[in-house]
Order: sequence, then C-alpha cells, then structure tokens
Amino acid sequence: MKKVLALLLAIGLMLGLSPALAEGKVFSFGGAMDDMDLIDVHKATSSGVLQGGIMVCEPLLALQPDGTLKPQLLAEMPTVSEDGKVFTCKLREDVYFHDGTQLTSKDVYFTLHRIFDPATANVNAWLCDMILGGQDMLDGKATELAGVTIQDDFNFTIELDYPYAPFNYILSCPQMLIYPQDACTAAGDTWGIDSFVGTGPFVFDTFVAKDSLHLVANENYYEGRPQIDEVYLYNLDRGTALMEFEAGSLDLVNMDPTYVKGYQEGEFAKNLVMSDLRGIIALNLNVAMPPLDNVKVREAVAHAVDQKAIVDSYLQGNGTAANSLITPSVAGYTDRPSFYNPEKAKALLAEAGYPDGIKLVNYVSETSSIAGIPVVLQEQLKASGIELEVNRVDSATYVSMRKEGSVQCPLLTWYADMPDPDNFTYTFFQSGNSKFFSSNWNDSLTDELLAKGRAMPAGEERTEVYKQIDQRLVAEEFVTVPLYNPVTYYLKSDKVEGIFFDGSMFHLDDAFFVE
Amino acid sequence: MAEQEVLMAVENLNKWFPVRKMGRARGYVKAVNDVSLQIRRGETLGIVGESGCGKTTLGRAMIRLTDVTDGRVIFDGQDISRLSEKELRPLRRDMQIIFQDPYSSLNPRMTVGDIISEPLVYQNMYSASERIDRVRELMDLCGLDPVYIRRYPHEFSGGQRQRIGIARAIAVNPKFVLCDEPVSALDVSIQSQVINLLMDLQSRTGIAYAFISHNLNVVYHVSRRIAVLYLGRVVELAERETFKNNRAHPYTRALFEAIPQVGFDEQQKKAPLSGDLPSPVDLPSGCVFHTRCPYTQPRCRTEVPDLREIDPGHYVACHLV
Amino acid sequence: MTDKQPLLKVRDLCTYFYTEEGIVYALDDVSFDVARGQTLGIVGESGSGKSVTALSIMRLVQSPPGRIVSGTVELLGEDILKKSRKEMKQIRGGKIGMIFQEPMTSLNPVYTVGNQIMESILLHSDCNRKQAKERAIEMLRLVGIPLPEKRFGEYPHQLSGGMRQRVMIAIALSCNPQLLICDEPTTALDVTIQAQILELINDLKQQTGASVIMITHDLGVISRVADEVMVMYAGKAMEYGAARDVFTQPRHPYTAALLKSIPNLEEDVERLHVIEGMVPSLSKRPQGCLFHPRCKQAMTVCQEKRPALTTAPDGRRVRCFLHSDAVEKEAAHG
Amino acid sequence: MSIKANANVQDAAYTSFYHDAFVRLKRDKIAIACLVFIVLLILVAIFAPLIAPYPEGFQDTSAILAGPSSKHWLGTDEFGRDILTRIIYGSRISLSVGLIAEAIAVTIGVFLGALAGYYGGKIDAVISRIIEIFASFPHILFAIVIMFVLGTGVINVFLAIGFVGWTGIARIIRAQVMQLKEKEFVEAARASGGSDLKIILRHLIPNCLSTIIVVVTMAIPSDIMYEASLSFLGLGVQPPVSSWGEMISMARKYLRTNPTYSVFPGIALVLTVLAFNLLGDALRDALDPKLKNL
Amino acid sequence: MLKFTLRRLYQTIIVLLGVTLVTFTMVNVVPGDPVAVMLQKKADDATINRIRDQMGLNDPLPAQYFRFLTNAVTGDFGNSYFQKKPVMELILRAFSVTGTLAVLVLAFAITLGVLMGTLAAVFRGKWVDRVIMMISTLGMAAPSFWLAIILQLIFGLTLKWLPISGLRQPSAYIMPSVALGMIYAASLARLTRTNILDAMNQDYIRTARSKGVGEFFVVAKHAFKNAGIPILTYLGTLIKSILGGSVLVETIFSINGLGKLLVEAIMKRDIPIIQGCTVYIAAVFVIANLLIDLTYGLFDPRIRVAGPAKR
Repeated sequence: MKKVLALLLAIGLMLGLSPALAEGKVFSFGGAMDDMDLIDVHKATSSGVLQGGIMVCEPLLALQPDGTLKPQLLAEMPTVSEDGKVFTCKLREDVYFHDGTQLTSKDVYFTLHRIFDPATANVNAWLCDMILGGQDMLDGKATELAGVTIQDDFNFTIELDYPYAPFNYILSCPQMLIYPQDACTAAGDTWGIDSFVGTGPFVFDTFVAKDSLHLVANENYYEGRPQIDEVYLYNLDRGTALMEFEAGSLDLVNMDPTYVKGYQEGEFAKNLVMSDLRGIIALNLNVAMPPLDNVKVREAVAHAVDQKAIVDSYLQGNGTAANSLITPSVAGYTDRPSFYNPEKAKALLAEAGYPDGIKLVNYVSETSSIAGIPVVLQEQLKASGIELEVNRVDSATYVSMRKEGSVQCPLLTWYADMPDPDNFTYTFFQSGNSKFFSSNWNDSLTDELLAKGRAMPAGEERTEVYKQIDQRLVAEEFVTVPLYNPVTYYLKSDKVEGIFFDGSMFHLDDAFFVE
Repeated sequence: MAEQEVLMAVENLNKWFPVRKMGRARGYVKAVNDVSLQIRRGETLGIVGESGCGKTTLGRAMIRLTDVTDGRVIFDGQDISRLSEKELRPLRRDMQIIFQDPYSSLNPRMTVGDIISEPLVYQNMYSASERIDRVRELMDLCGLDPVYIRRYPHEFSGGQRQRIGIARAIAVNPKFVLCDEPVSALDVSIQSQVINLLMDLQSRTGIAYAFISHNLNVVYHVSRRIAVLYLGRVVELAERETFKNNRAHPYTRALFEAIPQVGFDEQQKKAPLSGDLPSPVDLPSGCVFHTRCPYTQPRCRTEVPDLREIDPGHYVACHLV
Repeated sequence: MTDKQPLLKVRDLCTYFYTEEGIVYALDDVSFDVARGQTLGIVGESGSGKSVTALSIMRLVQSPPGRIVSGTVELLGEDILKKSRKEMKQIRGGKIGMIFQEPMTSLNPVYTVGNQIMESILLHSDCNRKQAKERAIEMLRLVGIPLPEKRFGEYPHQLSGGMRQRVMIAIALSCNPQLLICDEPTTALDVTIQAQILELINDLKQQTGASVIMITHDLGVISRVADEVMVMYAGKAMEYGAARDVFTQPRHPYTAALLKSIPNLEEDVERLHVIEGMVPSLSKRPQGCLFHPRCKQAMTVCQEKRPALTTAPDGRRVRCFLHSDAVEKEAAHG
Repeated sequence: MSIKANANVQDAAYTSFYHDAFVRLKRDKIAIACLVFIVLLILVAIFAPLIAPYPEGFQDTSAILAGPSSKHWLGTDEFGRDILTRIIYGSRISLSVGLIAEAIAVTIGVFLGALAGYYGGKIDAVISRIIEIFASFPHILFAIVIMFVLGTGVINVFLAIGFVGWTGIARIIRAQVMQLKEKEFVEAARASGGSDLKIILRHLIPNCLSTIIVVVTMAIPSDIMYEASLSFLGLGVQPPVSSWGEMISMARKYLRTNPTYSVFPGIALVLTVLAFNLLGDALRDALDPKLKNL
Repeated sequence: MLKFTLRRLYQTIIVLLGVTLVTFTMVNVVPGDPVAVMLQKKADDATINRIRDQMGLNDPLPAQYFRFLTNAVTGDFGNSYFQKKPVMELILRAFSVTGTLAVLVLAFAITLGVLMGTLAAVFRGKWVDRVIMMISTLGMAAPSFWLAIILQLIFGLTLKWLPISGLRQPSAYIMPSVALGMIYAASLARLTRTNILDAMNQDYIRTARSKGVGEFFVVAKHAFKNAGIPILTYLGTLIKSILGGSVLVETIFSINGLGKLLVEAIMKRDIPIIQGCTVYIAAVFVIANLLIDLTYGLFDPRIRVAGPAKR
C-alpha cells in the first residue's frame, strides 16, 4: 500500500512542476483561463489563450497605450495605395526567432496562408477575410493566398478585396501574430502545446493544458532583454486566484467586476486598477421572432431599460451607462440620453396591440461574466409590463442556439479587437452576419452604409456615416438596446510597475520589479 | 363410486436439488429418494426422522410447494405431480400447511383477522361480511378470543400464534393438512394444548394429517401409522403399536433408544449410535444406513434393500430382518 | 474444606430487569447447592428464569437493563458477586466453564476452531503458543472429534452441529474448571447426536471430577443425567430434591402436571393432560402463589399469600401450601 | 367496538402498527426536535409568500450587498434581493428536491429491487447488471445529460437527481426481499393459492416499508446537497427561483465582504440535512423490530 | 475461489459494455454540436459540415459506436477536439492527480472513520459515543465545497500554513483530501459503530465473555473482524463518488483531476473525452469493486472457501 501511495504522489508532483516561489525576478499571473487548451491564436478566441501567445510572438504593428499604432516587426508603417487596397510593407532585418532563424517575408506569407488554410480550421479568419483570395482559400477554391506577394526577404505587399481603411489596426491584432514557417510546420498539431516559437520578449518553456504556462526572458530580444526573468501564467478559479493574490503568491490577477466591492476599500485598494474595456454590452432584439418584428414593440423595450440603474446598482458604478452601439473612445459614438420611460413603454405596447404586456425569452451562458445582467433586466422590465424569462445554459448550448438565430433577445457582449467603428457594426448587423448573433437584421440601407464606411479612409466624413448607422440601429429601428460600456479591474502587486493593459491583454515587455 | 379410501398416495417420489457451480450442475443433494406411502381419509400419518432425512422436503413435495424430480403424487385420485401453478390453484383449497416457527409463519404487518381470512380471499370464498363471521368462528374453534381480531402477531404468545396458524390452515375446510413440526418450538404445557386442538379438529372435520416431527413421543401419540425416514428413504412404515414392542429396522431401534425417557429404570447410558450423518450429495452405496449400522453385512454395502411387507401393514427396508 | 461442603452455594439470588414496561422479576429469591462431582438439573419452561440463573452466576447479565439485586453465590466459600472485574475474568473460563444452546452461532465464524480454543488456554494458563496448540488438539481428541489436527485449522461453518457442540465443550473444559454450566446444550441437536453429547458430558464429569449444572426444558434429559433437580416457574424455585424422588413422587402440583403432560410410549392416553392458561408475565405477577391461576388444587390461601420454600425432613424442598403453611417473608422488593 | 367491513379493518390496522412505532419515536427527544424542525420547514415552504418580507425576485437597488439591517434582517445579495426571502423561498426547492427525487428513486428502486429479489435467476442477473451499470455511472454526467435532454428548469433538476438515486434503494430492497421470501408466511400465502403479484404487494413490500422509510430519510439530505452542487456548477435552478446551493455558490465571491450572504444559506442547508439524518436514525431504531437498546 | 473470480470478471465485462453503450447514446442525444463550439464566432454550415465529415461524425451511429468500442478496448479513445491530445494521455495525467487524492482521501476517511466508530461502539451510551456521533452527523451534513472554501480561508489565507491552490507541493494535498474525506469519514464512523454494535449482540460474543476474554479484546478481536464486511462494501461505493464526484473540490482548489476534466469536457461537448472519462471512471469503479469482493475472503472464511452467495 505504501509503495503505491509514493508512486502516485511522485507523478502528481512531477506534473505540478516548478514551485511557485522560485528565486530571481519571477512574475506570476493568475486568472480564470478555463479554455487554455493550447496557445495557438489561430485556434481560440478568448483572452486567456491569446494572453500567452502575445508574450511569445509579435504582430507586424503594435497598438500604443495612447491608441495609436507603431511598427513592431515592420521597419516602418506600411504605405497604402490611393484606392486603399494595396499595403506595401518592409520588415525589420534585425529580428530573429527564438530558434535562431531570421524573420523573413516567407514567415509572413506562411502565417497569413495558415490563417486561411481550411486544415487549420482557424476560428478568427473572419477578422481579415478582406485580404484578396482569403475567402477563396476558405471555400477550398484556391490553395495559394492571392493577396500576398513577396518581393524579397524583407519586402512584401498585401492586397485587399475592397478598400478597408482600418486594415492597419487588423495587422496589430493578437490574432495576427507572425509564426516561424519551419518551427510551426515541424510542430504540426502540437504547435502551441509542446512547442511555440516566436520573436517576442519571452521564450516558451513548458505548458500544461488548462493549468499553467511558464515563459523565460528572451536574452537577445531586439528591443532589449525584458527586466523580468520568468513568467508564470496560472489558470485558477476566480475566487481562489484572488485569495492567492492576497496571500502574496501572485503578482497580477484579472478580476470580474462583480468581485470588485470587496477590494474597493481596505488593504488591497491601492492594488486595484480600473481600465476601460473598449466594449459594449447591449440587448439585441431578434427581429425575426415575434413580437419583436414590430418596431413599436422594440421601441417599447428600449424605453423599458434603465441603463443608469444597472450601472449604479448591480455593477456598483463599475461601468458607464451607454445608449450608443459604438464605445465613447471610438469614432462614430453618439452621446444619446437614455430612453428610459416605463409609462411610454406601456403606451407603445398598447399601441402595438399588446395592452397587457409581452413575454420575452432570454438565454445566457452561465459561465460568462455578464450572466447577472438578465436577472437585473428581468426585474426592471416588469415595471413596463414586459416579462423576461431567463435561462442560464452552458456555453456550448448557448453558442449553438445563438448560431441558429433562435435566441429572442440575446445579450451582445463585444470587446473591440481594434478601436474602429466597423468592428462594432459590420460584425453584427450586416445582413450576412446578423444571423450568427441572433439579431437577423436584414436591411439594405444599413448594408449600404456599412459597405460605404468600410471603404472610406479614416476621417470626419467616415465618422458621419457610422453616426448615421448608429442612429438608425439604436434610435430609429431599435434593433439593439445598448446597456453599458464595461470596465474591468485587475489587482497588481506594488512590487511590479510598467505593465500596459490594452483593454483585453497585458503587455509585459516594459514591466520591471521595483527594488 | 364411493369416495376412495386413500386420500394422498406418493409413488416412488424423488426430489433432488442440483448443486450449481459456475452455472453447471455439479452434483445433486438427493433429499428424497424413491419414497412411496399412502394417507387415508381422516387418518394421521406420522413422518419422523432426524434433520437432513428429507421429511420437510417430502412434505413440501406432497402439497406441491416444490416441484417433483420424478415419481407421482396422487391427491384425491388426481395426479398432481406435473400440474402448473395455475392448475394447482383450485386444489390448494383442499390441502393446507401448518409451520413450525410461530414467529416467521405470520406476517408481522397484518392483523390476525387478515391473516386468517387470506386463504378465503385467494380462493374467493364467502362475501366480505361473511368472511368476518367465518374468521370469528375459526378463532373460537381454535381457542382464541375473537375480540383480538384486529391485534398484531407480536401481541400474542407462541402458543396463541400457532393457533392462528391452525385457524388459517382450516379456514378453507381442507381435506388434508401437512403439519411440519407444528409443536417443536413450544413449551411442554403449551405443546399438549396444541396437540389436543389438532386431534379435536380431526375428529370433528375428518381432516387427514401428515404429522412431521423429530420428537418421537409426540408423533407416537398423534399418529395411527408412522414412517421412519433416514437420508431421504423410508426405512420402516407400520402401525403405531408395532413401534412399541416390535421395532424391526436397526435405525428405528437406535432412534427410540436414544430418546431420553422420564423414568429411572437403569436405561443404558451409552449412546445407541455413533458417528455423524453422511452428506446427502454422495450417498453411501447399497443400504444408506450401512455406514453406521452395527449389524452391517457385505450385502448391505452393495444391494439397496427395498421396502418389504414383513407382516401385515409392517414394511421394513433391511436385508437382515 | 470438607468433602461434604457443596462446591457452589447460591442463597436468595434475585436478578431483575428494569425495562420501560416496568420491573421484570426474572430471578426472585432462588437458593440451591451444587455438590462436588454431582450434576444439578434446572428445569422449567421458557421465561422460568433458568438461563438467567446461569448468566447471574457468571455475572454476564447485560446491564442495563438487567441487575443482580441481592443474594450470594459462594464458589468454594468465596462470594463471587463481590469479586472485582479482574478476578471475575480469572473465574470465567478458569473455575467455571459454560456451553450454550445454539452451536451454529456460539462460535466466532471468522476465526478457526483451534484459535478459539487456544484463546481460552492462553488466558488462563501461562504456557506459550506451541504448548497451547498441543493442549487444544488434545482437548479436541478428548471430546471425540476425529482427525483433530485437521479440524484444528478449520472454521466453524465447516463442522456439523454435533461437532461444533463438541468444540464448545472442549473450550469450556480446556482449563479444567471445577463447574461446567450447560444452558440447553442439546436442544438444537437431533436425538441421536443429543445422546452422544449427554454421554460425553457424563464421561468428562467422571474424568475431571467437575460438577455440572444442566439447564433444560426436557424432563427426559434431566432424568438421564441429573443427580438433583430444581424445578423453576416464573422466576422462582418450586421444587428441589434428588431427581429420582422428585420425578417418581412429585410434591408440587406444577411438577406433577408437567410430568403428566409429556406424551410417552408407556401409557396410551386418549387426550394429553393439559395445564390450562399461560405462564404469567414477570412484570405483572399474580398475587399469592405464582402458579395458583393454573393449579388444579389451588386453595383460597394460595390466592392471597405466597408460600415459602420449605425443607422437609427428608431434605426435599417445595414451595406449596399443601406441604406447609410457611409464608414467604415479606421480601423488601416484593 | 363493532367490527366494520373488512376494508377499514385493514386501514385501522395499519395505523396501529405505526402507532406503536410513533410511541417509541416520541420517547427520543432529538427525533421529536428534528420532526418539529422538518414540519416547520414544510410550513415555511408552503406559506413562503406570506412569511417572506419581500416578493421573491424583488431587487432593492438602494441596498446592494448590504449587511444585516432592520430593513433586511440577513442583508442583501449582489442584485439587492433580500437574503432572508431567498432562504425562505429556497426551502421550497430543497424540500421538493428531496421529496420528488426520492419519490422517483423509490418507485424505480422498489419495483426493480422487488422483481430481482423475488424471481432470482435470470431476471435477477439482468436487473443486477443494470443496477451495476447505472451505479458505476458518474452521477454528474447523468444529471447533466438529463438536464440537457429535458432542458433546464426546476422539475428537470428533480428528475435528474431522482434518476440517479434509485440504484442504492434497488440493492437494499433486493436483499431484503430475498430474505423475506424465505419466510414461512410467504410459503403459506403460496400454499393458499396467492399469485406472485399478490404476494409481493401484500407481504413483501409492506415488510420493506420500514427500510424504505429509513433509506428515504437518509437519502433526502444527499439529494439536497446534490442539488446544491449542481447549482454550484451553474446547472441548477433558473432565476428568479432561489436555491440554497445556488446562493452559496454565488455568495462565494463576496465571502470576504459579506460573509453573512454565504453563511446563512449554509446554516439552513446544514440544519436541514442534520434534521433528516437524525430523524432517519431515530426512525430506524423505532421501526426496527430487533430494538438495539433492549 | 477461482470460479467466483471468473464469474465476477464475466459480470464486470458485461457492465463495462453496458456503460460504453449508455455513454455513447447519451453523448449523441445531448444538444449542442461540438464543432459549432469549436468554430465559435463565425462558422457557416458548410465549414462545420466539412469538419464533421473529417471527424467521421456524420457516419451512421452504429458504425461510430463499433469504432469507438474497438478503439476503447485498446485504450484509444481518439483525440480530444480541443486539446488535440490523445484522450488516454489526458485521462492518465488527470487520474494521477485524482488517484493520489483518492488514496489520501480513503486513507484519511478509513483511519479517522473506523477509529472513531470503534471508539463510539466501545463506549456506547457514554458521552464519548454521543460526542462522536454528533460530530459525524454534522460532518455528513456539511457540503464538501463549503468546507473547502472555509479551509482555504483559514489555513490558506489567514494562517498561510498550506498552499491555497494547485498540487505543487506535497502539503497542497492536505486540504483537498480533508475537504473531500470529511463526509466519508463521518459516514464510515457511523457505519462502523452500527456494525460493531450488531456484532456485539451475537452469541459468540457471549461465548467470548464466558471464556474470560476482556471487554477490549471482545470488541477489538471478535466484534471488529465481523464488522469488516459491510465496511468493505461501503468502500466500494465510496470509490466512485471520489473519482466522479470531486469536481467541486477540484474546481475550488484548481486541480485538474478526472472530475474537472469530465465536467469541462461536457461543457464544451468534447465527445472523445466525455466517452473516455466515463468509461475510465466506470472501469476503475467496477474493478475496484471486484478487488473488494475478492478481499471479502480475507474477512470472512465462509466466502474464501465457497465463494460468496450469488450477489
């Protein structure tokens, strides 16, 4: 009996690997990353997985804290043709992958090709499907990516299907990290599990799926060795992660707004950092499912929601009430007052033929952080004679139901991939996409405006187009009822400084331990 | 034709229980081997023998509570050995059973009234109200105060519970009742009360009894004819008086001598029989008693003695008699 | 210690059980002697208190609810009711051996027969395991078990009822006790096996010189083995004397009735003699003599007063007003 | 008293046996305390709307995560709902989980157990294998699958828990029936022509009643705890319905700031489970013929 | 004894077959298509169908079941949809964690439970008995996840004696084992006490006392060994609840054990893992029960000689 115990204990220990409190400047980051099955950014969408990726690999351009872009792997910003469709890029020549091979255009081509290769089954391909030939590859019509042509080792051009002004932002997204061709093909299916090579500040050391990721500093990083020797990423239960932080064994923990109340006063208030998430939480109204096909009813729902009450009560001030689909820091935002007026809502319902109110059915994934919002709405809408049935289901069921467009009023949660209004509007309300987010909005005028906005270069005129779209969706057709712009919090130990949080990811390149 | 003289006839009855190992029968417990006997109407046949001699199995086979390996059981002129449970159901009315253990023969969760009326329910005799009167009449008959009709078995003494068992058995006016050690679990004074009750009932209603017991004194008192069993075989069958002074089979003689009689004539203090009962799975060859019989001859080891009528009504299965 | 003095002297022994339904007078004012090398038979129907007598002597009455209220039990002059728990452990199995009724359940099913015999030997005699094993095998041979070495390692369920009772006897006699108490030893056995066991007990009694208390409800067994007999009814001793006398000329009506109600081969009676009624409940006992409700010769005095156990000149004792008008002294606990 | 028709002789009879058991039970102080607590709990569950200070879903937006106060005796949760109200309504879920789930488990368990025990042979082998299969099945998967197939919602939680619990009862009943069918009163019933079905219903199951009662009272606590763990995994009841398990899992976030939010439902859960466990013990001694303490 | 083992093995195989069938049917009945979950954001039906073909999910169900069965026998449950690793590898890793935990929980529950139960039996009716029984009833009533949180708060956070989460040091095993084991220790204590008391009512105890055996030995030697069998049977049922049911404690302590692996696989419809895990847990449970049946012989010679009565 004793022998068996010892053997099992040894195995358990060996897999637990490195002790949390190693010497040297070690940075431990904990958070709820349940789907951290692997860190290949082509295979996952949630921030838990991308977080690990961006510390090892790097995109062509990088987003600055002030929201502007700077060249990262490129020598300088790409030059754009007049018709806005061709982007000419020049790579830096002093960049080497962790396995010693030099970064060249073939790596860029390999990465973009891998994005559209059906075998990869990339879940984020839609983000850059405006690259010429991308959709053909996805549909199996082509095996090579037409849009990307290599001039020489350090120069290449990317051609788009149609003019798309904010394409530079796309190149800075975490989903567009550049992979080394030879290392990635060699790893095959274990890419992002057993091996993961990039150009970034930290080198991949060991990864235990759903448990922990260990990175070590990249000695010859072209922007200088980071001041942190090792980084640990732990997937922890939300409550337990906070407890580990309080016990001092974690340096950084991201936190769900509902946990904030406990930390706003007291010992850890100084460690609490609030940050705007550049996102929108809204209640989509599925126009295909009666009674929401009647615009009067949709208007009534818009008047039954009190955004301010949601933020002040349930969110305890953590967030800003919103009545525009686009977030304040992004062009096209309209600062519109709330429509909240229960009496008017009742009147509108009566007008629409529902004197004694209506019943709406909402589904929400119970693991998502906004699972509480429908409960608040349930109570609020009662005042306007709207009965909201809330069903909490597991994420798989929720995703498949929403995909079929069969959820009557789903909650739209969107954290912008880039600070561009197209990301908030085209994705949900373009007639081709609207089914996936259960809004089923199919309106030629909206499609027209969206296409126009996409093609126009950034500027006053483009902003006006998106203002118009926002006005139509929110104030005229009431297809969606914006609720609030979410904020997020994280606890940062006072031993560490220089951490940059870009709204969904932490960047540790400039982080350092205060003596 | 006049009602037949013989009520129950058992002809070459065998009952073997397969011993199962891994699904296949490996051998048999030969509980009852080639038994033939008859019980006339209104008569009591005593069946006596030590534990493991097959008397209980024989009894159960007679009233078809277990099926028969081979041989025949003729009840009231009808061969009932191969009947299905359904076909047997109407016949159950005519044959009943009284058990040994007063504590496990009555359902603790039912009242006395329900217990006694249960056979009436199954055979749907009498209407609901008539049943109540019938039950009270039976209780009276068996020496129980009818006021206890709604009491529970655990509120009665051993003797009274046995009377309830008897009342249940005679509720359907059976022609034959199998008494399986009916008084063995009772104290002496209560024992005689129950025995007298059984004999009174027999004289009043003409029921035939098969009276099974390991207590020879009791069997001797109640029976007209007695069968002695050893390892599933009838070794001796005769009128009661024959056993008093003309016991023939060596086992019967040893059995009667072993009984501790009250009295002080210098009985032999030595135990008449030594050794233990052989296992019923592999029976001794020839005469089953030859392993313990003081008078064993070579012939006994090979040849199975059949039940011979050595004088009128006196049958013995032994080569030397 | 003169030879004449009895091995065991029990005087006014009372054992009551304190239950929710009231006090059960299981054993009420019982006195008897067991002479050296003699067998005392204790006979009575269920609930008469015969088993409680044995348990009280061995002080194995489960308390609560039972308690030995009063009386003395003198073994070789010393009252064992006063002994300490440690001393009692020496006596149990050492001075007094006991065997019980159910051979099937009286042996521990999960230990070998040999182990259970050795346990007693090792407790009461300072010898090592090897000697204890030899003694155990010797005992098995003594009680007539064939192939004792083989049986030593077997388990109880591998033996027949008769064999197991022989093992019980081996255990009880393994440390040469001076008194062997047998509580219904053969009730669960067949009559031929019973005869073997009774013969064995008698032989061993001769060999070891031990005295025996034989408790049973079977009058036949008593008449075969007992020298003296005590007839008990509802917790009290009704008659006491030499077995031959008590059985041939019973003085107490209960003893007489008992003897008459046993069917036997000699006289063919049409109807068995019956003792009407039932044994009285021990917690709600009748006034006067306990047997009077069922006694054919009950007189008015029997209904009011309770007769004392009086000793006749020939040494025989009986508790009945037919033989003396002595009244039981008002016992404190009455 | 006059002897009424046979039928009600039957009813009067049954109660009087259990009357004895109740008399024995009455002597055990703890058992009575538990019985009173459970009866109280049932009353609270039935009259929840009258007792609870606020309607079930009411959200007092002015008092979010407030501590115990005069307005909210036990404080409020993250939506401003009154915790005392939630506990009161929560008793409905916890009690009905226990009763309904056990009802299902008992019907299936007793039926299959009795069949296997009574007939033995092939039928017993088949049923025993089925019992083993479902017993070796991880409960969590079973409950989740049932919840998916039937959809979320309170009733389905009960069904899910009920379907999982029957194997235990089936085994116990099978063993008990196997013992009972050897008893002589069953042979007597067969000897007077009783059909198998009648024998099972009149003789075997009534004699298992005391075991069933004890097993059920012991199983209810584990069902309540099982519902709590399902809620903890987020698969429990749907808002605005409240259950103690869900409260404990939601309260976990605020353990440091409002311990009362998780402590009070926890106490309610532990007390209820305790009451059923102790009552189960007492019932076993009261109904068990071979009373241990004698 | 051998005959008995063969028969039990034969029954075990049937049960395992049954489990695979039930799991397979259940997994295919559950709504929610894993491929849709995999391609979460924007997946049109064409690509989903193509991937389903690739994975053979569109073949007729019996064919899928047969393929699953033949692979399962060799321990190959296919690859996890999300972790892209052979399921068996994931299961073994998770089992090494849960297995260790199970051993510790069993050790904790048996020593504490049986010890307390015996003590309560020996001092029946006295205050020791009442105290132990009260604690054990409380122990059975406290939900394990509540206990886990409280332990974490006290020993992890305030006292900092033990690590709060993960199994990185040996000391990290203590809290999860106690949290999980408490409820089993409590019920074992009650079970042991009842069984010892039952054994104390048997005739052979009276025989032992009449031999002069001291009260302690009467309980420790004679009563205890007879009380062993029901405890063994209970251990059998315990093993499954530890393997499958510890998901809550694993979630709180962030331990990637079997329970967590299974539940998360269910949430994401990772069918290979669901099937693999379920069959694995069932197999371990059934084999454990088989071993326990064989150990019956140690406790009860009647079984060792003849093999237990047909279960």
